[in-house]
Amino acid sequence: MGIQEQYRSEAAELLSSGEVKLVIGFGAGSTADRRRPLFARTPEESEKLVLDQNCIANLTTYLVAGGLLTDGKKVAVFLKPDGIRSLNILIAESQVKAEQVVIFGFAIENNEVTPLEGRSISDFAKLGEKLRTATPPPSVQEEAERLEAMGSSGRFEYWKEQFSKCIKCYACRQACPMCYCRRCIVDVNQPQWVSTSSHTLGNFEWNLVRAFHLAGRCAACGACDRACPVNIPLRLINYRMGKEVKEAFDYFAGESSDQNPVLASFRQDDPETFIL
Amino acid sequence: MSESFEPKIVAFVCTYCTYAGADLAGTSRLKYAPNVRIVRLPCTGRISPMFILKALQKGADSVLVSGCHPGDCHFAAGNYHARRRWTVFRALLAFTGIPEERIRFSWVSAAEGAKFADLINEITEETKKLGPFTQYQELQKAIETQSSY
Amino acid sequence: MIYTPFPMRVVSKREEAPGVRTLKLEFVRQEDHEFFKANYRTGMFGLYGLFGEGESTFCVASPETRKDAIECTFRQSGRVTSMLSGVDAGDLVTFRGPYGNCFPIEQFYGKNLLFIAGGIALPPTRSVIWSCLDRREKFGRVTIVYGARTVADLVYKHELDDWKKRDDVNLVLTVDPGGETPDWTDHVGFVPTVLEQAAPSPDNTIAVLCGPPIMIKFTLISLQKLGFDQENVYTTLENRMKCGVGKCGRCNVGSVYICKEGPVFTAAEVSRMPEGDL
Amino acid sequence: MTRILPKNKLDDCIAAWQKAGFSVLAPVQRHGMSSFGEVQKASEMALDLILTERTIKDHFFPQTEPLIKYKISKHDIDSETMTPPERKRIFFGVRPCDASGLEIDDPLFGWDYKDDYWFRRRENSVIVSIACSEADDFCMCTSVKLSPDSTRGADVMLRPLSGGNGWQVEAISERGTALCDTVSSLLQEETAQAAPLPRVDGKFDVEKVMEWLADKENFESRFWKDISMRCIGCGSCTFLCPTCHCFDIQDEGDTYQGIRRKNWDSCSFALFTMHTSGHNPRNAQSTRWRQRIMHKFNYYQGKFGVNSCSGCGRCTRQCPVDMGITETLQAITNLPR
Repeated sequence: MGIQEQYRSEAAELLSSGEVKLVIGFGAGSTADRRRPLFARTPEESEKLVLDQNCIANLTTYLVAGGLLTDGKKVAVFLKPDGIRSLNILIAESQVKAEQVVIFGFAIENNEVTPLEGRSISDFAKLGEKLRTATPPPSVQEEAERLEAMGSSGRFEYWKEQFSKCIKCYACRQACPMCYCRRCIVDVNQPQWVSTSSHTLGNFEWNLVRAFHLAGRCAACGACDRACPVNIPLRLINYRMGKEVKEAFDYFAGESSDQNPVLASFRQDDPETFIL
Repeated sequence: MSESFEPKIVAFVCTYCTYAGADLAGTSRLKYAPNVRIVRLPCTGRISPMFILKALQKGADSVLVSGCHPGDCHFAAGNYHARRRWTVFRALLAFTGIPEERIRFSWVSAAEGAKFADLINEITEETKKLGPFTQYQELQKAIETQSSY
Repeated sequence: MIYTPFPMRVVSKREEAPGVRTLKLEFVRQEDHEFFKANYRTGMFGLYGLFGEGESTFCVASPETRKDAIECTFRQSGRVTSMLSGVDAGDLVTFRGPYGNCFPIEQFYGKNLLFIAGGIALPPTRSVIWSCLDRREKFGRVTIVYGARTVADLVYKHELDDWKKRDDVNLVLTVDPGGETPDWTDHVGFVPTVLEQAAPSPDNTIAVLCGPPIMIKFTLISLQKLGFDQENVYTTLENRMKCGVGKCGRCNVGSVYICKEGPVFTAAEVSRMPEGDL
Repeated sequence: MTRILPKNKLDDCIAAWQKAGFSVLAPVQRHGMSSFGEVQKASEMALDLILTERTIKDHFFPQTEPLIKYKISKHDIDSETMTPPERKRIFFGVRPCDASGLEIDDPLFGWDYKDDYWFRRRENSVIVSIACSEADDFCMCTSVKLSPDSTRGADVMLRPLSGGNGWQVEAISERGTALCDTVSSLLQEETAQAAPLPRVDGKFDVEKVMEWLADKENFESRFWKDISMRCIGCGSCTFLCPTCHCFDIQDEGDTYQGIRRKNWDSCSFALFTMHTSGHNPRNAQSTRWRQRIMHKFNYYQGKFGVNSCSGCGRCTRQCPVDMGITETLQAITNLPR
């Protein structure tokens, strides 16, 4: 039995036994290579679940949306390693209770889908350690290094061009599982901290604030980057922030579900080379 | 850079240490560059990165953020939290091309009036060398004209 | 140009109730005033604003029979109304309008009038009330039923006193149970209940109803019980607006643009709107 | 015999138009995104794109636009209304769907109160459409009664020649005729076959959809919840739509001065309709999606006699969760009746 069939039948069992109220997985999309989030509420609906190398979205976004878990019931969700990382972060930030989530873990390597062992987040402790030492995608790393080498005015020009494209649709925020604030700082108008206009200056503000709020909280799933309709390379900023917290504080976001969030904790001997 | 450029420096300081330090500099009749505008806040932990961005947008050429030495925070740990935040925020600014030389961080205690005066002089001198921070100011100017569309 | 407001000078500010204020505004420029005089009809609304804060939509509380100034009453709640609360006589604010439709007051001639208002919704009603009282001879009996949560929350208290003294107006005042003061001599109870007790006759009568959605809902039921036809009940709807001129796309209830086809509707028209969009 | 614009004359055309005082905008691929941008040479144009990621709407209704500049003092307001520049522009290589989008929005911006910010730009622009030679899985113009060579909203229609080395030229409007006249010496009279149009399969039955939407019973249908469950409420479908026109008006500045601006807004956002009291008529994402569909295929039709969709398919193409108008209308078409 392939992994897709195995997970389908397990999902059907969980639903028919009432163990979970909902299975969040993937279904067929509008084209042959697109997959879309699918919500299965009955064993029959779980027959429509699809699992293949095109299932790249991070479905943890739905766990924090619209009070889904407020009734205390369980939900099953299909997660790749980056999804498991985000779930770890959400649990560490007390947004999700570990016992409410059943995980159908899978990994995609060289277009092969392989199952990940375990159904509860505690089963994935080893995965966190493994991910910490994994190398980031070379394309991201190389592009970030190219920018670093540019010098500050070159980088400013680069981001000015990129941010000038931003239309403030906030797809990056909406797609991100970590952007669960009930009222985002850009939606606060007394005072209006972040300009609502999508001119380059306002776009700088928004993109810097977004990146800062995700520093040390990003699971590098790439949802924001994929969601961006104007192709701003948000992955580069996220990568750079991840690198910073790792180098400065030896912190890898989403490594485990009992981490202290990096910007909500400190060590007395944190580095401070830049402070006069 | 022409001699006439007088940089604007905005200093976000905590009230318990650095502000008291600045006060001491004043009462000790220490002379320091008049280019700094001090914004007093309860604690460095209260200094949001938004403040820094807004200061740059509104025409600051350099920003100083200063508070109590580690271990001296009036609220026990505000400056430790701030330190982590600055580390990250500094990296973010640097990566997006906002020159990190323009954002300075320091610890100045209530007893360090002389350090405060020296620091301001030093930042003023260095900012003079850097010249005005035009990148953000140009963006600000751009939004005041009707789009070319 | 389309989104450019008129500058207005604040003549006076009056505290109506906790957090509720009335501003009296006069036009700074003669031509703006002429435009307003030529176009304003009771029921229309405007966008009141302050540069630097934005604009906020509320009705023009003064009637079409008194166009020398604009009165507006609002509760301090968001960014704009908070700042508007802070202005003083002599300050400048802005006004954009008048927009929307109006009460067909000529069609009310010769009829009895029943006004029902709840809380802060007296101002839109008040503008109709004065439009009629200023031409009192054209109408039959006039009954006003007005209720608020507490005595303190009643707005336009001085006018309530005036109306009470008039013998050509029947004023029924009420406050919600628990909202009365020891010296309160009027009714205690919710508007629909008090309305049913007062039992005005539906014969040849037009009802004008303004209030919070929940009050409207129950008052409409009471009016139906009393025998009012939905076509003879008028009400106003309010939604968030930005442009006021049917462009920005947010105020519609179903296919109806409140800013252009409203804010005045008959209960019959409202009943045809999708409830899930109100 | 038809009039032909040979591809190798395009540079001369641009030069002639520029000499006549026009700026020429065309599809370009810049900074990792395709959109309409000003060009000096034909080589800068990306005419092979099926469709630019951004629409030409951006150049008529910009994402952020200053309306009024103000200065405040206690007893004085100094305000200045800002108007868009009167710049003559040619949009070259517009796809028929994008061109129709402009015409669809005209009645809205002209309804009673005329929005000069829109019309000033409209009046100074000439739209030169190029019929499509390729379509993708998301194109759906034929489903909304348009086609890969529909002339709606176009001033000049160009149809690619089968050899690929030029276009048949057809002036549609007076403005288009005038534009063709400025380059008449560059056009040739020839007999040349136009390339076949791409096939765009019908994806839904818009008549059936409109009928279903018009039925009041369906407003509260469970359908809306089910179809929009995965919507994450980002505004990308609305912002990339050639006909979506919703906006916000915001003041931006400090205590003493600033600018009142008109910014794009989206019915997908919860804050769009939220009252200050906290009451929100469209409180759930499903009600917001319903508003979008109803607005495009029912309300707009009722007001202006046209559906507010030109079938470009961007909403589906760019959706992070693979939603879009096509899927919803397909589902409505297939509902049991």
